Amino acid sequence: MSASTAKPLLSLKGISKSFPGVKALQNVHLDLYPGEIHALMGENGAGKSTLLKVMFGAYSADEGAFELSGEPVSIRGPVDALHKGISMVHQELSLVPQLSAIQNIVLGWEKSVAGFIDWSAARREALAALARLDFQGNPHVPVSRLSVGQQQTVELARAIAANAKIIILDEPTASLSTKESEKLFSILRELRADGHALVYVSHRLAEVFDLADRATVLRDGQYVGTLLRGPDLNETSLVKMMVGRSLEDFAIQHEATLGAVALKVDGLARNGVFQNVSFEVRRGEIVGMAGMVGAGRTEVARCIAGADRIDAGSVSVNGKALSLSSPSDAVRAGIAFLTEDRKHQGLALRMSLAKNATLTRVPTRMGFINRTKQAADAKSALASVGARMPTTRLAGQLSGGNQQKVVLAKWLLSGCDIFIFDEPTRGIDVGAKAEIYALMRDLADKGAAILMISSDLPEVLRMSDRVLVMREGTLSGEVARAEATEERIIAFASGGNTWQS
Amino acid sequence: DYTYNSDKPEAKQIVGAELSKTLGAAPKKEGVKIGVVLKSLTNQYWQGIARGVEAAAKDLGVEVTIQAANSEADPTQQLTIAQTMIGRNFDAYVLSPVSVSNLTPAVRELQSRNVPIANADDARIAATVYIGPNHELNGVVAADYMAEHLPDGGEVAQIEGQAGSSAAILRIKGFKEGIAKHANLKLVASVPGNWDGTQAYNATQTILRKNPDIKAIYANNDTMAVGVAKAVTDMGLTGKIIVIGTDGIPAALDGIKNGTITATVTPLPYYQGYWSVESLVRLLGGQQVPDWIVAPAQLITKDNMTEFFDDKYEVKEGLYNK
Amino acid sequence: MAKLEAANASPGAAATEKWSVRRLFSEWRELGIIAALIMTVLVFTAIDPEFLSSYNLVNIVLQASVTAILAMAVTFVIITGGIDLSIGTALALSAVVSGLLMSQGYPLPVVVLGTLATGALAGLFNGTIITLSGITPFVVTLGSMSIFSGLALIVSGGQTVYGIPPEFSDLLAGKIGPIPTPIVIAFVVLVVSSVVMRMTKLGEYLIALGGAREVARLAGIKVGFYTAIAYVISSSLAAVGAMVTVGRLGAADPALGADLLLPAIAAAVMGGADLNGGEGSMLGAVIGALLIATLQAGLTFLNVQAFYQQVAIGVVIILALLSNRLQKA
Amino acid sequence: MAKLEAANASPGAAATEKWSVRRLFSEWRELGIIAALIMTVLVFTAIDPEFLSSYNLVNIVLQASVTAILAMAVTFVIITGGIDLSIGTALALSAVVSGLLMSQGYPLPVVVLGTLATGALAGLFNGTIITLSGITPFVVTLGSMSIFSGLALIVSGGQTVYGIPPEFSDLLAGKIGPIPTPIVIAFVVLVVSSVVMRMTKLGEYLIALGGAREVARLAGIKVGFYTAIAYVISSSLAAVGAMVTVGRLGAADPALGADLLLPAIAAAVMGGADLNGGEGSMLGAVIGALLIATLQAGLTFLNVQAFYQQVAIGVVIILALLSNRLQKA
Ligand SMILES: Nc1ncnc2c1ncn2[C@@H]1O[C@H](COP(=O)(O)OP(=O)(O)OP(=O)(O)O)[C@@H](O)[C@H]1O
Ligand SMILES: Nc1ncnc2c1ncn2[C@@H]1O[C@H](COP(=O)(O)OP(=O)(O)OP(=O)(O)O)[C@@H](O)[C@H]1O
Ligand SMILES: [Mg+2]
Ligand SMILES: [Mg+2]
Repeated sequence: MSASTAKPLLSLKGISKSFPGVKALQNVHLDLYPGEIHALMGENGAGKSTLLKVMFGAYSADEGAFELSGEPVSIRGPVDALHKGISMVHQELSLVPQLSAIQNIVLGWEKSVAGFIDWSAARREALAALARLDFQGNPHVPVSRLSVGQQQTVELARAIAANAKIIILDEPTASLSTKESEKLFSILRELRADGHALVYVSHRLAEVFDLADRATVLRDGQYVGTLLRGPDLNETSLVKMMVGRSLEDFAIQHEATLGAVALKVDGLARNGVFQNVSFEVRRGEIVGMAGMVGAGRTEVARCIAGADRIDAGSVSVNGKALSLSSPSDAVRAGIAFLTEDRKHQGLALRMSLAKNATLTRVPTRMGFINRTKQAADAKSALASVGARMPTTRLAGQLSGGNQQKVVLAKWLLSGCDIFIFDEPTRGIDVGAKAEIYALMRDLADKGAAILMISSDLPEVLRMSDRVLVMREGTLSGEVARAEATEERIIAFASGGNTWQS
Repeated sequence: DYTYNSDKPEAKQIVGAELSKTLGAAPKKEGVKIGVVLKSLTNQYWQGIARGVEAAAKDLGVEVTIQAANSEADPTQQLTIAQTMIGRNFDAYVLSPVSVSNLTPAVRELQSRNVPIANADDARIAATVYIGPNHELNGVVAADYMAEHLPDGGEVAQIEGQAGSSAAILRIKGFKEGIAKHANLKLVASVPGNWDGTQAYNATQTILRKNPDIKAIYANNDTMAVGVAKAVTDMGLTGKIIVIGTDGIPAALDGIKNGTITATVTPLPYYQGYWSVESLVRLLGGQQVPDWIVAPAQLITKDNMTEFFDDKYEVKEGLYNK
Repeated sequence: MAKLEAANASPGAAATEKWSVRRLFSEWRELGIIAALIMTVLVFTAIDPEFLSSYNLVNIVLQASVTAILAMAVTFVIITGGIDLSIGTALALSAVVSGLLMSQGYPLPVVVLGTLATGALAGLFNGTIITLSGITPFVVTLGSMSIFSGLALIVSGGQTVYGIPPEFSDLLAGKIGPIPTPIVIAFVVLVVSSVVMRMTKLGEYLIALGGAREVARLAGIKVGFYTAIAYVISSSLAAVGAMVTVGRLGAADPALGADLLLPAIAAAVMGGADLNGGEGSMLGAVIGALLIATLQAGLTFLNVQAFYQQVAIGVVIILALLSNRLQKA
Repeated sequence: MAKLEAANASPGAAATEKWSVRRLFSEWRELGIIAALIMTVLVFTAIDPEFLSSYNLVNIVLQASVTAILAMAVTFVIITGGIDLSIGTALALSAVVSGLLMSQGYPLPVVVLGTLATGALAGLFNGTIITLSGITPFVVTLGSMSIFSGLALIVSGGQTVYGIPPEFSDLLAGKIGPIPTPIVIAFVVLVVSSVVMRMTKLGEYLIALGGAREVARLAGIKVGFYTAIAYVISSSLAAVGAMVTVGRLGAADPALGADLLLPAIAAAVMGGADLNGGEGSMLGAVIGALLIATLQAGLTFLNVQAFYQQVAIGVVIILALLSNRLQKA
């Protein structure tokens, strides 16, 4: 199946696409061969999603041509794309929350007689696709009741069920952990074996080396180059092409200087989600929390941050037990919670950076907001996280990486010194990742206590001084930095062995 | 100088028909402009007044401009309209306020400008002259008619107009007092209909279930009477129950003609409109006009309908040979 | 048991499970409102047993029929995440048109078509502006509410249209067998609407674009088109309500209907329609309408003053929604 | 130029630039509606120059004053992503209370406090239920709309309250210098509201929780508390409107205000309030109110009949929002 010999299934020639103020794509080429997994790489805002949406007909290109197995074609919209055998798994979860898995899978191409949906056919096709991905959840309840991981599976099922030759996946693993990712990869390999052509976007380099036959890199909407699987498809070259410079990889040979216990969680429980979770975080250390999606990590974090009701157990800061009735209690106690969902829980997208950054601490003079100080505070905070853009920009206009930096700036200004990061680098490119890692480490060295929830194992290993592992709502293990390896963590996460520290 | 005492209890009354007899012919006043602000034109009753206004304008050679609010539930808009009309500087104004108070600023303005105001029908305000029925009388007349036609008494009911509206308040009061006069009549239900046909229809069905012996129903206006009549008909009680409305709108007169409605009490809006303009012209002509020109509450039945209305249910002109 | 089911209720979701009559109408989301209805009836009966006399119940259902139709109408729109403030005056407009057609002695088919066409056009007006301009439905229909009411008055010259030939009244307000026609009509609307929502692409797409507009768009659904359809359906149902009303009153008052808007919306929401879109129950809307009618009838039955009726109705609307909440949680 | 600025206007954005009076009131979001207003005035004047008479203009502003106050009231709520359908009847309730207090000869401070307290309580009722129950504001205020109107009728016994001592009328409806008091009051409300929205934490938080509720909550803002505050403010402003009205009319009519709800909402939205929350302009709301008053006055002035006025007003509401849209894009 050496891709180069076959002739391209789909080729994009000289694609350009602009949005008001942004040239998202300029003269981009892409050839897609049957039976290959083609990685599309690039920094946040490089234009990956835009290119994919053009392929899928969700956006129409300003310039450029399509050839489908040699034939020049035009893709007039998503339905047209589906009919031409192109399906897509979008970057943002794109399911209708109120509809069941089955309904979501067939949405838009239901078989119907005189407008009446043929439900038995729908069930057949959808359940087949779900079975193939051995989906565990209930296919009849609204997908809003499924876990993030399950929702992701439903999306993939939707792409497969349409039995398209070309399947586009935009960061499918962003909200998956290693275990689910592995499952996904094996499915993708099967599809490749069946001669499907897959386009695959991810910010996790490891996956790309693991999976991709070829990798095409975009930078600032322009085609940089394509690397074939082999020696020259390696981290340094890829990063160089993406970022335009080489990043000093910091394998942090760093010894945390541990201070007093800042955060102590004791027998914490939330009915139906997690039970009896106990751990402490000391000043100066970064405690990683690994686990599969749905293990309950976010819920633990939300309870500590006062966002959800606690059913049992206690949270104490600097030895003092907190009574958490709302997030404001946690914030007052110095707990900062950087959520996994930046767009809906991290930033007010229609407000300026200044207002976002100072939201927890609006500077006032005699009861009135001191706009000058507000702008100044925001500016310095943004500078300290290496984000240099005008404080009057709207948060919604930033790329994923910069948005995360603004969230961080907000919490730096809040005066909190206990930080909970949930998926701190989800959907963030290598360049921005490096900066955020440095910031986290710097915070810890300045005496902050950090709990880092992450589904990205390399990240966990790289950053953590200590790793907690959750499984099905319980703390299944704790691994010290020294003996932390992927294998051990996965073992705890998936129930290979259990051991309480 | 004009007085503004028409709403005082001691207001001097005169029956509309008497105007010409007592004051002689109305003076011709060329080029007189009169502004007319009515409650609304969404009801034949108000359109009747408008017709009277226009007829008088034609007869007396004056110019009238008629405006009205969207509905009887738009007091604020009516004020805007009145204020704007004042901006047009008419020589005199006919006002039919939605409520007793919603036009106060406009009335004050006119008083300060010493412009004569005719207050037609319904809500009474401090005007130069009030042309309208005694609303309580509407209720009383209805009650008396029931007493007359129910010699051996019985249960009666009332469907009330919009809570708080002055016409409703007065008609309800009048009817209750009227019934009270007759020992053998018993008011067993007096329920809200909000001037609305459908609500009156529903209310009627409900109270007739509760009190099957009801012999007569008085609706505060004809729109509701039409609903009452329909309910009575649907329950197969046509003719067995006396249905009386108020206003004399075509829909009701049609009902009277085909027997679904027994009677309606009307002050003949056409003449209220007519007399409003006439009295303003007389005032502008320097005549003294009594404070209250009473529009007689006529009880219209199948028998006397043709005396008052033509076959298109328009009030006949020149009834009170002016 | 029911509680458990209720916990995973959802508009369309269950459609994919094996088919059942219950599922066609309900997914238990309506339990709260049904409870509220039963409670209300019990209270009134406790105060005056007469209230439960068989006729009175029929009577109440009869009174609820038009509100129920409007409630279902607005439910179609609410499911798409919109709102239609103009159904009330759309009803008035259609009523006047139908009244004129009837009184001028046109045959039934013409009357029906003419009235429905009027409603459909009104809806098309809303739908087109909303989809083309992208202005919030709330405001567009706020504007058209005023426009339609103006048109109704202009068309009728502000006069109540009377002289409806009795055959129409008999047909539209008479009885089919033992059951009053308006009830039959409302029931037919309920069945058809439920079928549309549960078993057709249209229904599926309305839920989809109400629940996640962008997702629906990416799934290749013509969101603009289907949004417009929802408003056309809603106004057309208002036209159906118009014919029933005209039939019942034997006259068409241009001021009709305006006062039905808020009860209809209240009924729809009490019945489980989610103003954020994606959820709504036709059966619930009907029961909501029944609840309001029961209240009005009951309070009138007990000769309660208008003032207190208003307070009572307001309180019950809020309580009904609370019971929905509690049942969901 | 303005066009350019308009393009990158946004609630937050401008406020962090250097401070200026313009910025206190406006971020150009109001350009569309201002244009609409000017156009309207020009059209009317072109048809009849008389329209521009000072009496007429004062009269229009005077008429707009109460609607403007209500429009600002509801803007506070809309900014939080809610809606308040009860301001109209909250005005009626406060009006009746204030009327009774005045007529029973209480001193001004008592009257003012009593009236504001009534409004505040009404708002607290809405705010508490909405935050505690999590029911959509639309429905809660739909219920309380009916409740307040019932209470107003009960408190007043359904009768208009008379015997307002003239000193109150003179005070509330008289003139301050050359300017009618209601206009002055509306202007003061405008300045204070704008200051609150632009220069205080409260305003900042209202925008935040309207634009991104969960974000605000996780940032430690007491969203429940601030939501409730918004409804308290809104009803309290309704109470201010009530006092102005009572003063002007020299009587308190329990049916007052209900007819002001829709114009007020229309004004707020035409003025740039986003029903999804996070955006709203006090100046815009006021101009919206002026536009509506101008229309009513102008159409009356040109002797257009009520029926056609309704159509015209509906059309203009939609056009005004279109011009907003175009200006944003
Ligand atoms: N709908 C849109 N309107 C305006 N600009 C857009 C839109 N979608 C994307 N852009 C801009 O186009 C550029 C490319 O965006 P795109 O989402 O394709 O980047 P990406 O490579 O997918 O980034 P990420 O890795 O964060 O997903 C960015 O500058 C983005 O701001
Ligand atoms: N969007 C969601 N809707 C409904 N339930 C969810 C959702 N996300 C998670 N859950 C459920 O909540 C529980 C914990 O999920 P949570 O997101 O906390 O897992 P996690 O360990 O944080 O994984 P991740 O943070 O990687 O998504 C699981 O039972 C999961 O099924
Ligand atoms: Mg992307
Ligand atoms: Mg999580």
